[in-house]
Amino acid sequence: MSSTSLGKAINIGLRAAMDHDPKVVLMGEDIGALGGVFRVTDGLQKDFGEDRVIDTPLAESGIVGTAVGLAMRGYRPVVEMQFDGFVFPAFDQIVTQLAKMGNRSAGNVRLPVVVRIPYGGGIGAVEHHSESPETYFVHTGGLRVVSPSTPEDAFWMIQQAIACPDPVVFLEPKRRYWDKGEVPEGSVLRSDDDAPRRLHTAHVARSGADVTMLCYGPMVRTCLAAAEAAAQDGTADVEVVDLRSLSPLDLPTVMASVRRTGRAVVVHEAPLTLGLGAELAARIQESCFYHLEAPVLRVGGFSAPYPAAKIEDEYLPDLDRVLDAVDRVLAH
Amino acid sequence: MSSTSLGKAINIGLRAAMDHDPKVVLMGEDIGALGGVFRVTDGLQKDFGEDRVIDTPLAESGIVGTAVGLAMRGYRPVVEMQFDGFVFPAFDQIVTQLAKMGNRSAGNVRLPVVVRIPYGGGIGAVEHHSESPETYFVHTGGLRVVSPSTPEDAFWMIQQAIACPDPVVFLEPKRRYWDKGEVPEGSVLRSDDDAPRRLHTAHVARSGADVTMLCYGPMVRTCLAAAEAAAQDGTADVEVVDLRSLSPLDLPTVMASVRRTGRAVVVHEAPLTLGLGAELAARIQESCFYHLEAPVLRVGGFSAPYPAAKIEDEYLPDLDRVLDAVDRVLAH
Amino acid sequence: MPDTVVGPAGGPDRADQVEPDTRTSDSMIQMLTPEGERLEPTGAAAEYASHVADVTDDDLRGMYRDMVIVRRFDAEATALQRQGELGLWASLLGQEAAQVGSGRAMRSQDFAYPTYREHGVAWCRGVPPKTLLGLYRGASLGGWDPAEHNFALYTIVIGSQTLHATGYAMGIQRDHAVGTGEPDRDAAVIAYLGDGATSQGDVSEALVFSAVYNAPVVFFCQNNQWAISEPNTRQTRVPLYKRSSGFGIPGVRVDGNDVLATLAVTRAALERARSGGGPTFVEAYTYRMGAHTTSDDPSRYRIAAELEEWKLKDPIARVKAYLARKGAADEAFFADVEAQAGEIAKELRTACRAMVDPPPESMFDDVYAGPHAVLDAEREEYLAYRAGFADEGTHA
Amino acid sequence: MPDTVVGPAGGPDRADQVEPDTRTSDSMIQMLTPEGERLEPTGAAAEYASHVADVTDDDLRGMYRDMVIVRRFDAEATALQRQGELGLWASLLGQEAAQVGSGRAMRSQDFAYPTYREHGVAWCRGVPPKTLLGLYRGASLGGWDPAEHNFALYTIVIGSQTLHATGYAMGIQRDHAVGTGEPDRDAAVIAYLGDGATSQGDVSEALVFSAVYNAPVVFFCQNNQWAISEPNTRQTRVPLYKRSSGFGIPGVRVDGNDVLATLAVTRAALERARSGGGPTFVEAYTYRMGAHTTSDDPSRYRIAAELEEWKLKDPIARVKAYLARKGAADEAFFADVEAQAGEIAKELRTACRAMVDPPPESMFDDVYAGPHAVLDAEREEYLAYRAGFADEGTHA
Ligand SMILES: Cc1ncc(C[n+]2csc(CCOP(=O)(O)OP(=O)(O)O)c2C)c(N)n1
Ligand SMILES: Cc1ncc(C[n+]2csc(CCOP(=O)(O)OP(=O)(O)O)c2C)c(N)n1
Ligand SMILES: [Mg+2]
Ligand SMILES: [Mg+2]
Repeated sequence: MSSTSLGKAINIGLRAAMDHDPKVVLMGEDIGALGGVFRVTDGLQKDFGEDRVIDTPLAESGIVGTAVGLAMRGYRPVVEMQFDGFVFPAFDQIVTQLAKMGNRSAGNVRLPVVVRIPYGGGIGAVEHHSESPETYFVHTGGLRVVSPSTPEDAFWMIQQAIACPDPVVFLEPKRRYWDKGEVPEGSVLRSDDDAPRRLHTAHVARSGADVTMLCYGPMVRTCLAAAEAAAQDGTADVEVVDLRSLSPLDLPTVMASVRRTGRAVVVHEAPLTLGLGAELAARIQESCFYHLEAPVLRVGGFSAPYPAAKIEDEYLPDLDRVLDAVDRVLAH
Repeated sequence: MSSTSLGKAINIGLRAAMDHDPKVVLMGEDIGALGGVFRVTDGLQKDFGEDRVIDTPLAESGIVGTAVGLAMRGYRPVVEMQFDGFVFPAFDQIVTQLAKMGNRSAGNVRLPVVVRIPYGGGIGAVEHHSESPETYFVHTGGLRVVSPSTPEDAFWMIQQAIACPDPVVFLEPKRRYWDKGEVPEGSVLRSDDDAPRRLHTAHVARSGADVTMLCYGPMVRTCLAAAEAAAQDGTADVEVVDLRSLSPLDLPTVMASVRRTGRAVVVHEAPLTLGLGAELAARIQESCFYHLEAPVLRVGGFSAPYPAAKIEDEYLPDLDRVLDAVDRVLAH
Repeated sequence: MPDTVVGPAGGPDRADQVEPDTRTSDSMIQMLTPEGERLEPTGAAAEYASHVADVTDDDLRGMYRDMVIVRRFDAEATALQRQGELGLWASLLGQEAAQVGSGRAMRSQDFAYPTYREHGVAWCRGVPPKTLLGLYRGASLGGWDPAEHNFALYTIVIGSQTLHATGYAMGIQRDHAVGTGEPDRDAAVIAYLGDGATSQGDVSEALVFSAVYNAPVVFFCQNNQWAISEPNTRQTRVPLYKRSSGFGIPGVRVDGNDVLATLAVTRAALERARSGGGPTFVEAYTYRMGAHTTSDDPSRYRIAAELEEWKLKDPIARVKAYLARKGAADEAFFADVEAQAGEIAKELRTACRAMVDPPPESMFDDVYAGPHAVLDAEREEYLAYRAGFADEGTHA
Repeated sequence: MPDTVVGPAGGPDRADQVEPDTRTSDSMIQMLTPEGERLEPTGAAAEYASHVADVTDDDLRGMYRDMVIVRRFDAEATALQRQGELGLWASLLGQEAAQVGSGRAMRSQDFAYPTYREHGVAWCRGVPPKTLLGLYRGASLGGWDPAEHNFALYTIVIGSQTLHATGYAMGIQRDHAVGTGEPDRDAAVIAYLGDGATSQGDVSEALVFSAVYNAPVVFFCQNNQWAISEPNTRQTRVPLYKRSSGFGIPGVRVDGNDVLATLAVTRAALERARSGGGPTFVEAYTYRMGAHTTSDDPSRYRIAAELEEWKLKDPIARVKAYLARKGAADEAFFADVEAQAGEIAKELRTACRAMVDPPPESMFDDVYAGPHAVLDAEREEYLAYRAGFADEGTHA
């Protein structure tokens, strides 16, 4: 164990996966000598060579499309989209090809492709560098979608995603790349039992009795801080559920919590309209209709393009907006 | 007035818009001599020439991208995606360029582009020809999204969409192209007052007291039939709301209905997970918490790729599945 | 750093960089005239002649047989669509030589990525014709195991398969199955595409990737003159075989109605790929003699005279004429081929009619390799709902 | 049927179709050597010389002035980023001649579509430098009115603007503002792109559309040798100016560090476009002398010697040497230019520091031109929420 940043944890996880399975190849723009703009692939080309850490032409559809072909030849490509806003040129390949192949081939073709996307805002970037595109992928059958919130999860989950026989969209909370945590460096995922948690399980990051707060990726830290603040205030005892997996959702964990607390708030950076909060609210009100003391509330980005960096803090859910929702859900 | 098919109603609406405004140009694959694979643009190239009805190269990103440029030069392009499944190569241009331009240019650049998409299943087609991609667009701030369900609405709404200064995704319920109805041929939309309804209003297609059924596009006919069946059965008096506009949603109409009935069912062909039903359920449980007698139920396609035609009837919500939901929502 | 098997070395580009061979032949390669005369190979064709020097009369009879069979079962499929047995059919009529010539150029270890029209290539890859019907009948979204035939599923989203082909070829490189000189080891990929497809961004990106990595892939573009209703002029203003040279990939135009020339040119391109020479773009100049699909009505956009003109260049007639003139086949042979083709068509008809619909719950199958709690729950609910019907009878 | 102003006539394609002129010059066009000697125009350069025959010493001094100014304010912006005043800056260092040469080639009615690095072009279009800072400061997503300067907003999604440019050019055709011969009426579009951008599908599609419609657009590719950390070899294995010929578009490589040659080549291409000659692809061969952006660390991927080599080809130094040698400018002139540049940089610094943040609720502005009930409600809720703070003070 050592204290490691989330970005580095993914780097170590990638290295472990590459050591473990020679079929794992990385693809992306600037992932070689530069190590990626966030240095997540730092040092890997040097150690594994240009055939396994592939600096690609500047064409995202090309990256995902060739990854499909490599996977058909038996490889396990892990592709990097440089930023969330640049996954859209690859959208067709992801939605019409990658997602559908297992089903349409009756299972004859499996595409173990991981699409890594640094996502979300809060880093003061120019436009197209702060998007939260998870809805587009969660709505698409055939994809799995996960997002770690801690270095330890990042380390294990990237390996689990790579080991998964299905395509996985791996959403990396970029503003948390520099968050530190303990990572069992030297460990390798040989079977799913090696990881502390299954890939598609949610994790109760903080137990609480009054309100269930559902979040993932970058918002987990925000929600934990809000929960602490609410506790200090004496406002409420908030349970924070780190969803970790967005497709599939770990609904048993979610519902068990809401049935206990009777109140739920969903928090994400993505625009409110048809953000994950919509699906969760719809499911909770259906599954927990008689347990709910209040409507499920949603805190999210607004249904507008991501704004200029100087005002992004007003767009993004922060401690205050989360606590405001806690107040409102308790007021019912 | 004359009895006209929905497809033809759009054709007449396009013609009226082109007569009215010389800046309206049509673009798409095979929309010229062929008149489009559904003949929606039939005869228009012959009458308006190749400069206004443009057969494009086979490249959807190119179609939308050049439409953006044409709009910047003062044109009002109406582009056709040949089928729902082929909008994805254009997704980047739609999401990162078309949707964002108004906001990022501080209103200096307006892009009155209409993206026409024949959508939905039920016509026995091969894969990629039966998709319901509305979630992808409704989740994207900066776009407007509408879908007519009748020839009359189709006739007016296409003209309203063209007159709109913002980009509009115009979803045409392809299995209903052959449905007949009265269309005021010869009418032209000169101002929004000419149309019987504003573009972004929902329409109560059938009044009822017991359950509110929310639907749009191809499902409206199915829901109306279900409502009739329920009435004949004596099961329930179902109110059918044809949403017409998906972004923005006409929430006042929705909530007014649900407050009266206390029960809501949302029906769409798109996959359940993060389909429009999710957003509507989330909003209804929040706005009508104390009016709801039962959870909002959703009936939709499954969260899997659209299946082979021989079994699509099992994938698509039909009369029985809608009625089953009515039974269940009443059972609470 | 480990050895790199792929592409040119990294490092700064220079104006004086060494350029790969990107010659384009200026004329169309032809070996059999429409009248069935074997041409003396001259000019550019000569360099390809060696690739078919080993072709015997028996081989030619085989190609003839293949072309007749695929035309026959293709016609049968069209008829089945008319009878309501298929939802749709995309006929290859007129493109038999392009498909059989290129299909026969492959070795067993090569891999093909088709569009939706490569029934002739499928035939060469050993995919039983009936297997092709599932997709068009609406009984399947695929129908065969790509790995069994080294023949990918049909691809409907125009151009996307060219990237898959390029990626597969990059895998071949990483498997060190290129340029070893071992005939059963070195492999290549052939990506089929249409003239319309050349406009799609994906196709250009496939040219970029394959050139940069020098991937063993052949882009085989059947220019059948039409993309549904749009003639070539809506996609390009120069001949399509020229498209690739600016990407650093040689392009060649072959008479796609000449099975021998197509075989030669494709063999040369595949051999170049297998031996480490990199990608090639082949434009097979041919004609879609039928409608785009059974849903299409070409009378709306093209004149009948055009078809009549192309009938004079029929890909099968010229081989028949050649074989007959040369005395390499007699009436008995031609009758036998017709009989076999008829037999195959009959089998196809029977197999099509016997095809059972997939069980509805199969729509949940294989979406994921393992459990997916949300979809699995939908499946359970669906099954329970269906079971309810069985118990109670239908509503309304 | 109305007259068609656009593109070649429809109808079936033929192998014998008439091909447009797609000549590519085999050498790089240069008029001023790195040492500042004016070359006697020979070969391909000669055909471009007429396009700068009217260039006076005064014009050259003007171009020199522009280049010094843009380099100076660009450096200032980099400094402002270091001081925390900007979130990011993409420096044009080294590309001044490519930008000023091409920017000055435009007529006022022409329209430019930049990437995110065209500060020199912006300068030529009259966009005040401070206006460029909004995006990089994070105070804006745009910053200027494109119609005011005929200069589109910066585009960050690589390649997408090339399609917008093509569409705009299609609009010009429909406005009958091409090929009329009226100098103030005929217009053209110039689309800027980088070497890396050439790999994007959108760029190839822009080549397809512009060729098919013969649209009046010039693709101006600044090959600055690098796409962030990737050298040209990751995008192509042949020189980039060759890319377009297979689309039916002539390509030309110009010394992008030679402002005169760039002016000449771009003028020729724009004039060709305006007069109805269709699109041209220009590769301006240059070098990104700085980091990709202020976030980048080039030492990780390129050697310092490369920069030293390119310093010898500096685009400003050669004009200075030429002017001085020719006696067309004296020390007073050079000092004056420096002073003016310093002044502009100072103004920029002041303006940057004075820039106020946009009001947070502006994030809801102009998303739609009219009402949008759902977003409008979010705005109301947001304002009410904010007002709550003003009343009660913040939580926690
Ligand atoms: C991305 C995409 N856009 C549109 C279509 C609809 N479509 C199907 S076939 C076709 C024409 C294809 O022409 P070409 O590439 O020449 O192939 P051909 O059908 O002539 O064999 C079109 C536009 C599609 N399948 N995919
Ligand atoms: C679609 C897309 N993918 C990735 C990026 C990230 N990115 C920004 S600049 C750049 C390199 C661009 O290189 P080039 O086109 O040569 O232009 P230059 O920066 O050298 O001027 C990349 C990959 C992007 N902006 N857009
Ligand atoms: Mg074709
Ligand atoms: Mg560059």
